[in-house]
Amino acid sequence: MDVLYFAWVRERIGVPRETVQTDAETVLDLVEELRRREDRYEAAFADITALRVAVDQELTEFTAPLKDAREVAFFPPMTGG
Amino acid sequence: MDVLYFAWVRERIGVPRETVQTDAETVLDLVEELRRREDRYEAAFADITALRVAVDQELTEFTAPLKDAREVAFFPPMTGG
Amino acid sequence: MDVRVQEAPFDFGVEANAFAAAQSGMGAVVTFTGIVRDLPDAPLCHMMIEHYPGMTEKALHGIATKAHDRWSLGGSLIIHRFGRLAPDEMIMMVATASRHRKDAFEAAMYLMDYLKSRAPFWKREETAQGSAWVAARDEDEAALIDWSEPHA
Amino acid sequence: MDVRVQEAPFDFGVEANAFAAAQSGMGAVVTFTGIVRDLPDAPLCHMMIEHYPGMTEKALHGIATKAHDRWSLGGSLIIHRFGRLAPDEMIMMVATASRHRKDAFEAAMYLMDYLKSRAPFWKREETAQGSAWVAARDEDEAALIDWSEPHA
Repeated sequence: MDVLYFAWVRERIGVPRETVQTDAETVLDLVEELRRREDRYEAAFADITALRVAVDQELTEFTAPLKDAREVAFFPPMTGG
Repeated sequence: MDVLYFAWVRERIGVPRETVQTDAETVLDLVEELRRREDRYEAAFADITALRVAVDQELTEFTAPLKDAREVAFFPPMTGG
Repeated sequence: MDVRVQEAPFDFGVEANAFAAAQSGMGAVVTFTGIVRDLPDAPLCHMMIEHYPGMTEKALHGIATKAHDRWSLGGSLIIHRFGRLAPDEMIMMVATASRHRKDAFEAAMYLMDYLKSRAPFWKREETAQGSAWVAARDEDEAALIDWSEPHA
Repeated sequence: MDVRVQEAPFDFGVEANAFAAAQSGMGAVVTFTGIVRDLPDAPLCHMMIEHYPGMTEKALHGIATKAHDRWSLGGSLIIHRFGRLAPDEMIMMVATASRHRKDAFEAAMYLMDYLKSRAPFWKREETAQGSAWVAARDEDEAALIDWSEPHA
């Protein structure tokens, strides 16, 4: 699964995109799995209320299932316009 | 006193502007005075709820006094924009 | 606060760019432009716009002043034409600039609502079948009542 | 419905004129443009805008589609830049066209409110003192709740 990071999430994790081998069933499971890996993930995901997530380029909830997902993206609230 | 007419009020009365000698105390008095003059005024002022009035270039009510007024204008509801 | 009442056409894009460029520190610019629409039944030959010289400029300045009192605006522009206009020509435009989009949008809507029913312009549509004065719409008058009531 | 996500600058006035000219039978055109504002404390060197290629275009099309479902629109345009922008440069614009001004205004406000919090753009402001990501504002999120409630 491709995992993408944007804005300060990208800066904390240090890469814009990586491929992750995972059996996580939901977004939240994936977040917990990443947090256990390294401090930089822990720093990025410490407060998930400050984050948004998109699965296959659609905004969704952290409780969303990851079955068949090809691409998950994490980022702060958007500030376009 | 200068009396001005716009849009279909002007068309019914036949002139865009005229000078009127009057002692009318209010706009309504002036309207009644004009209506008694000729049919074309009666045709223009038959239904004053369909009209608007400005005294010295400020929108006002038909009950407004005419003391010291220099210019009175009658016209239909405005359709700018 | 820039108010222009003119017979000549204006270039919407050029005016919009010049207005935006003249702003300093304003992040939001809203424009509205009104265009002569063709008629559903008979093709429109042209539209004639009559106005009340002297009062028109005063009324538009008064409306703009009220908008500046009510919202935090960096600038505002009103251009309104009179005389003969062909279908698809631009009748008028307003522009507002503010630090925030909400103020710019609300002020532009306010300018339009007041301009529509309180500035002395009258439109007449001319077709091959004859000509008719455009009637004021009840909903335009109702829009003004909304602005006089306190908003949520 | 025209959506463009681009690094290159655009000419607001030229786009606004082209949009208005492309309309047929629409009497009302509303535009909004967002401009890079200087900062109150330290002068802004530039603004960097990051986005999510692929999702951005989808999200903007989705927002425009909802606006066309909700209001009677003859056309709509969204242009949004990404990359490095200098103070006073234009970040983005929207335009809407309708027969009536209320629809054009409401649809433009709706596009802006949704674009602001639902399209994947992130702004970073760079000054001589360093750089900082622009924080989302609670009132921008609150604006979306307003649209989901029935209006008077």
